Amino acid sequence: MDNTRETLIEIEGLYQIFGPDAKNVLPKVKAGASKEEILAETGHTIGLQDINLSVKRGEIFVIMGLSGSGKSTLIRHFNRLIDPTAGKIKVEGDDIMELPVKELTTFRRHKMAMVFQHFGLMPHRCVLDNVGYGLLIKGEKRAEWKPKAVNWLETVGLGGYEDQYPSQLSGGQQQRVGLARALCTDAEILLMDEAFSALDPLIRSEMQEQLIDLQENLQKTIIFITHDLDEALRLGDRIAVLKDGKLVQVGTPVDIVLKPEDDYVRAFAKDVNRARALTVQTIMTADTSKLEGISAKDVRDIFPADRGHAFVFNNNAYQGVLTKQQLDDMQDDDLLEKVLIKVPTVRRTNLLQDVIPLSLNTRFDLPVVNKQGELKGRVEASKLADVLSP
Amino acid sequence: MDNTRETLIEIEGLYQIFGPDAKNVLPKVKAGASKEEILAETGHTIGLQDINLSVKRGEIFVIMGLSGSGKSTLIRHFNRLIDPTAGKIKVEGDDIMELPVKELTTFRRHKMAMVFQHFGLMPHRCVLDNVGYGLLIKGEKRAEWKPKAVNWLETVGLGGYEDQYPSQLSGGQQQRVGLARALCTDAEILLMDEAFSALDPLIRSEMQEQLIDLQENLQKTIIFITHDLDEALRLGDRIAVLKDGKLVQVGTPVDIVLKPEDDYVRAFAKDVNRARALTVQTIMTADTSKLEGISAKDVRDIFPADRGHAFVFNNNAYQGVLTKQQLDDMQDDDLLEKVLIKVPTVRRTNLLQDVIPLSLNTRFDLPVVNKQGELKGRVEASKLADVLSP
Amino acid sequence: MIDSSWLTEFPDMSRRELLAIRQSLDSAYRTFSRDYGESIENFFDPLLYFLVWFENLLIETPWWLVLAAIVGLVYAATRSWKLCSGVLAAFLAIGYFGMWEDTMRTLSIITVCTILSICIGIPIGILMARSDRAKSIITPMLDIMQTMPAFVYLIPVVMLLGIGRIPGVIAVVIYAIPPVIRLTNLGIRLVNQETLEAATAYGATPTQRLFGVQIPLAMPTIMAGINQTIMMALAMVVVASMIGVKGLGQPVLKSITNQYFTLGLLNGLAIVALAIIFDRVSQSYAKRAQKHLEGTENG
Amino acid sequence: MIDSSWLTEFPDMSRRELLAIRQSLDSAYRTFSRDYGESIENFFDPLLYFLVWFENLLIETPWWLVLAAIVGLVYAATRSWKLCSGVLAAFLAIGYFGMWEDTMRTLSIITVCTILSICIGIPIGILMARSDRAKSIITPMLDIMQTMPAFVYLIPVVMLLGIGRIPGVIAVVIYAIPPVIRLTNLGIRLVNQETLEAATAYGATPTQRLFGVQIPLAMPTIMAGINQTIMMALAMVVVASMIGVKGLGQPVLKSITNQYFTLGLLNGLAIVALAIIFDRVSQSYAKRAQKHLEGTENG
Amino acid sequence: ATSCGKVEIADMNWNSASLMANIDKFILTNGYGCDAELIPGDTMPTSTSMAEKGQPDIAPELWTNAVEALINRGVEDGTLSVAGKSLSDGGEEGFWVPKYMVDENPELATISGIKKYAKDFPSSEDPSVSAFYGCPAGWACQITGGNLFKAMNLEEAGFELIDPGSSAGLSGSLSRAYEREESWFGYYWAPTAILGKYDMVKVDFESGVDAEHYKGCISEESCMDPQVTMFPPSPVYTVTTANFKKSNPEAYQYTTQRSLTNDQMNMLLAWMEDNQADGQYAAENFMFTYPEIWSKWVNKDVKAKIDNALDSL
Ligand SMILES: Nc1ncnc2c1ncn2[C@@H]1O[C@H](COP(=O)(O)OP(=O)(O)OP(=O)(O)O)[C@@H](O)[C@H]1O
Ligand SMILES: Nc1ncnc2c1ncn2[C@@H]1O[C@H](COP(=O)(O)OP(=O)(O)OP(=O)(O)O)[C@@H](O)[C@H]1O
Ligand SMILES: [Mg+2]
Ligand SMILES: [Mg+2]
Repeated sequence: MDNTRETLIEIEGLYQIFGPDAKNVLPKVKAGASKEEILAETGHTIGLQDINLSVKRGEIFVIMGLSGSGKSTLIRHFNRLIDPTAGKIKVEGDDIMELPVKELTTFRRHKMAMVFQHFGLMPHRCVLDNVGYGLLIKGEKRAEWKPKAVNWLETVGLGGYEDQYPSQLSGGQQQRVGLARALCTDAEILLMDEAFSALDPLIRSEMQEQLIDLQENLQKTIIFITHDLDEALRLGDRIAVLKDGKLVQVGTPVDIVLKPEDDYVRAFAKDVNRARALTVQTIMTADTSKLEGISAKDVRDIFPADRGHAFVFNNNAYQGVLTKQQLDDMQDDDLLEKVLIKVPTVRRTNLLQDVIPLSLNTRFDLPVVNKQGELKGRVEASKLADVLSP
Repeated sequence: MDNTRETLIEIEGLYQIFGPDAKNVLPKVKAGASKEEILAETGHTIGLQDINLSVKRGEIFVIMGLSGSGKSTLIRHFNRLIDPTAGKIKVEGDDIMELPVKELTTFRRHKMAMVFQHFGLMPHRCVLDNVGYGLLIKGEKRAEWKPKAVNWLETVGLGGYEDQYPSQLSGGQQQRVGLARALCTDAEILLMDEAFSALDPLIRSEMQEQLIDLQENLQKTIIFITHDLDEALRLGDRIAVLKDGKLVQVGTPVDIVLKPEDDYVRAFAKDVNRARALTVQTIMTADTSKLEGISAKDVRDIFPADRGHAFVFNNNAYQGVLTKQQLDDMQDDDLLEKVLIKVPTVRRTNLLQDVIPLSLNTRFDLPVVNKQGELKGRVEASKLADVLSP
Repeated sequence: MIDSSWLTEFPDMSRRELLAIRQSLDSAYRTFSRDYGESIENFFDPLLYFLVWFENLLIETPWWLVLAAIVGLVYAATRSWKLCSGVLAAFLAIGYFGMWEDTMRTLSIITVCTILSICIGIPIGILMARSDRAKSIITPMLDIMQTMPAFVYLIPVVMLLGIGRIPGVIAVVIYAIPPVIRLTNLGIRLVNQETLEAATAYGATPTQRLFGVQIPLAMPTIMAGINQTIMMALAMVVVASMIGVKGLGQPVLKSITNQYFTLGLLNGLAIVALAIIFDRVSQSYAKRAQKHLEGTENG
Repeated sequence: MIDSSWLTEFPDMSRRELLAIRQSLDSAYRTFSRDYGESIENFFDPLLYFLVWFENLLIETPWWLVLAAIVGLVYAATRSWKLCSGVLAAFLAIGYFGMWEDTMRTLSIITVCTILSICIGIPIGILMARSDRAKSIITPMLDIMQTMPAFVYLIPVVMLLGIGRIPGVIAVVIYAIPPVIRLTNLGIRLVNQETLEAATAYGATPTQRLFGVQIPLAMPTIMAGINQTIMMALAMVVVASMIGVKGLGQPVLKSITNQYFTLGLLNGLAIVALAIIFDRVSQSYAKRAQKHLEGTENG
Repeated sequence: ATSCGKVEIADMNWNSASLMANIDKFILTNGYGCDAELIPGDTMPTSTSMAEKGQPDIAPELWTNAVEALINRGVEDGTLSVAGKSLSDGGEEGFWVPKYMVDENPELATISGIKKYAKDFPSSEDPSVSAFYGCPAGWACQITGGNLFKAMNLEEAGFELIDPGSSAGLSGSLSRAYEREESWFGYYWAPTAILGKYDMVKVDFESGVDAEHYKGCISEESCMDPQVTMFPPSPVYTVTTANFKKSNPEAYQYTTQRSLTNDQMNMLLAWMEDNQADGQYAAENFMFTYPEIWSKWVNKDVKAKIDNALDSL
């Protein structure tokens, strides 16, 4: 991730306590009482406690956590659908708690669009009008937004359903209408609360691509709640993990998987399909020592002493693997290409899942090269085995 | 799967068409008009067409399919929440379309419990009363069912929330209340419509285990809709795949992954984490030729001619791998145990994901043994690589 | 006039025909009422005895005992001291302005009418919500009950039953019952289908669905119906007093004919006070039974 | 009597005090009406002129033209030929029984009253739904409007404005407006919070929320309020005629005092017919605007 | 007299009737040992109920013109009995104008003057016509008043017959005009609180009374050729059920005797008005103040009993 991006949303010391007398329960929470204690003692539920985080412009920020850990509550603070019990929420430096009603409305119209966990569709509007709702609210004419809405409906796979009402749709179809509504507004920031949870794998991965496209091409900032670790790892530039309303860890997908901060996050990341989550980058051994030459004598002196095999390059192009034994068996003038073993190269960005079959098919390390074909390192089967062992 | 199980639910020629004039649209659908055509022409939506399937007692039957393909519609026929446009639904041989109201009620009370996609909780009852609803309906006293309901609430991780109302819960918590309600009834058949979709991975896998326990210990029949292929493969004894209201394939998880009947199912199964979905059984090479002996001479004659290595057993216990070369280098009296390479064994039921690291760590095939330690076959790295290549 | 008069004047029935119809209908009814009045009257006797007994009870019991009983009941129903003190103040004022006895009479008859209306109205509303056929039959009847001027049916009722409490109760109930019926029907019809489906799936019988899901969820709307029924019942107090029901209606009528505005106002206010007390007590009783509505939005 | 009489008799105000209060209030009102009657009357003049003009229009236009216009309007509002033919039949019957002119008079005043009630009532209901403070102030006023016997305020109104259409309209509106206010309030308060939140999240202003979400979703309940308002308005026809409003109420009054049941019944039925027509037309117009309710359960 | 038992007395909602009812209640209770109860009710329902159901027993002040057919049928059928006149010289009906108008323009005291100055009585809803406030809808006087309106050609004179709908509407319009010293011309009757309170002048029809024509034509709805005539006194009777007459001859005897003159009644009404008294208070006051009037209605024994009761009050 690009660390130089500017901060877009900043949250400081955010508390949310549900109940009639939240203000008075706050000190107890600050004093460190647990969620169960507070619930049993006062009947109040802690939604969030002491949340500090910042979201950068253009990133996909994923929020994860147990059911009931406060994800929806947190995301609903970003556009101030609920007011915090305590704390600050700044968007582009402005404290949105202090926006007057009018500006808050403008802010919601232009800056943010939201996909709701329970969809939040309007039962009295047909699908098309639901999708165009955000634009309608801004005062655009139906004729203006209609093509756009139809277009988004088709993108989410609901072409032809324009005139149906939400109650006539299946759960996943309703969710997609909610998705299309959010995408149709052109807002800079997308708040997505389990936006893909009711989708089947095919449509879901299409939608994920769509989202990545949007982020890459239009620099949208996306805050995404999901329970699907694979999805989180696939989409997220950074991932935040919540537990009982507290922020436990914020980090890159790799950090979460490989450097969990506590047992909770470890348990959480345990089940992840690492082969799909991790790239070669994370396990490769940096090593640029290659053999350059055509015949045995060219390389005999530079063959690394501590290795059984090495990668042979010629004119900066990878040729294959040469074992120590082969070299030992060769005459000085024997051409290397006769004996070289064709072990395929991999790239640093390759997912492990693509690399595993390659590694299984050979006894040798896999060479890691960059775009230009320069050797950057190698993938050792044992390291791969390590990272894949649960 | 145990093929001798008796059939519990049987569905024959089921059609469901949504719209005011379903009966008249039916012939068109039977004539083969597509879902889009029907929608555009008549405004009717095809929910299901020509479904024939049977669910056996005690199995977990998973239904998958694109969003809007008719899964929820299908499951709601099992307890006759909607009446089909055409077709028969038999449970234990009785056509439930012909049950009188009273018997239908009894049937619903005792035979089936349902988890709804949109939870279907009662907003006016506290969580505890929601969980106990199924029992309350049967006429049980509150005092009788309360301990049970509390127990199930704790099982789904909601101890302490007894007195809250559904509107005070998060989405996943609501779903768990719905789950507890279904489990609390002791019904023989569980209908679960995306019952885990809003759950985080930790609770979700707990719930999956719970479900498998229930099925194994209490022989419950479970019909489960999910979008999560891994979940389907983990839970399902059989999986049915729907497309546009049609049944495309019904089969075991392995069939679906490895023998998809058409491109649709293939696309569907493409993204599956095969390493987690498949077991050693599916890829092992059956081969019981082992070397039995202590010293080199014991095995020199029986070493398979076409292999580079073989598995050495002693007293029916696996000892390790012996390569052809090692054998060639040894004296007749040399003890095998000195040179044997300790390649670990695997079992037929092991998931591939557990086997991959082992295979990566060795150049040799992995021996597959059964419970008694008898050799059943071996896992070749190349086959593993094959099945893992997308 | 010439024949084309229909262009400007509606070609109506001739006066003679109309008269004939009128006379035969009138005398037919008179014969009917003379023949069957007695037995119909007997049918209502138990209700009459109860009404008389209840009224006497309220009037003859010392006022402070009645007041204590009322406040006690209010507290039992609402658990709200605020409401209790309001009720107490209202009744003290009523007594102070010399309307205690009339108020007790009105209280007794209106209590009966309201309870009757609710007890008959809610089941009918439920029936209406369940069957479209029932709805299409009952709706026009409700329209008639609400808009047919009371006077039109009061005189026949008086011919049948004489003046007094029974025709009064009938008139009040006829007029006051439609809102609770209509709104019960509406409330039940608006209940969320998914919740209802969940109940069905767990094998709830129609009765269990009704009492366990539909009515509780329709409660806010049903309570609006009950509120309107109470209002209508008290609005009929004056009309009832025209056919022999004692109570606050009569001083109102008298004060009007004699232009004693203040007297009318005071008695009118006593009626209003009764209405408000009835309403607030029933509403807050219902609210106590629906705690779930306090929970706010959803996560 | 001895002092402990308060045990059995309510210790009420002495007659003299009461008298003093009554007399001073009465005469205060008299003075007020003398001083301000004129200007208040002038305030209502435009409404009066409109009422007179509208009534004359309906009466003086040839009946078939009026009938055609009514049926046309009904069709425009409901697009239902069934309803149109019902309306036609009802009006033909009304004409045939010689009640055309009275019906036109009642139609004119009730149309105005209903439209006034709805146009004033819905905004007040909205206000009530938005602010708990407003609700707590308005509710008791509605209680008073519904239960204070019409006569109590009618006579002062008559003293202020004379008899005739204006006090009639005031009386009808006062009595008929509460249901639509109450049910608008209830309907809006019952709107699903999630849907509303979605609107907020997309930056809907309070007005957009109101007209885009709250009112459409509250429509079934608001329509129940309108239905009740129509019923109440027509129920007041007879009361209005007691202060000199011409129309179907007068023959009803006449028939009562003369025991012409049939006449009363016919005129009563004409009132009922008007009520049903008003109601069905408004309901079916509203239903046309809420197609979404046709979609049934959820998948 | 202990056998008198339960007696129900109709308590109508105008002052004179209510006063009569309360007087009857007092005397029947204390003088005849009856268990008398007042039953509220309007003229029409009450008389219907008496004729058809024999309940209540006594209507102390019934303006029989209003319900003539009903009473006649009741008497014929043997269910009702006309006991006596409650107002000995009958009710007084007429068309009235406020005194202040006559003071200003004495011509207004006669019908010809009224017609001449019709413009002085503008209708409030349509000032281009003049207003004549008729009798409330449905009352007998609606027919008589209507016929006289026709007979006097008031319509040609520019008057419109306004139906005030109810006595409350009629009196309301009268007080409104009187309080503001505006013009008013309309039907009214006496003795009433209103005419006691407001100084009104009965308009002279300049025709005298033609009782026969009045009965034969003016009071008929089908009167083809109405002629001008002043209202003859309107009969105001005490009506009882036949049952009451049979089972309580003594008490019935009293009801035939009990009667007040218009002057007496006007005086009592004025007192009621001044004190805003209700019927019961006024009746007690009457019993205390005017023993010479009521003692003529009863025999000595009864009078003694009543005096006794008055002493202990
Ligand atoms: N009440 C209804 N009225 C009209 N059409 C309906 C109704 N319910 C469902 N449908 C249609 O039937 C089809 C199947 O819906 P169903 O809810 O069974 O889908 P599903 O497979 O459960 O999808 P999902 O995974 O999104 O929940 C959809 O195309 C939907 O539009
Ligand atoms: N309106 C409310 N009133 C009371 N408690 C609430 C309310 N909304 C949320 N909560 C509580 O706040 C906590 C966090 O809820 P939230 O909806 O944010 O969870 P979540 O992380 O989104 O969970 P899920 O993954 O299940 O959607 C929960 O314990 C819930 O009970
Ligand atoms: Mg959530
Ligand atoms: Mg579904």
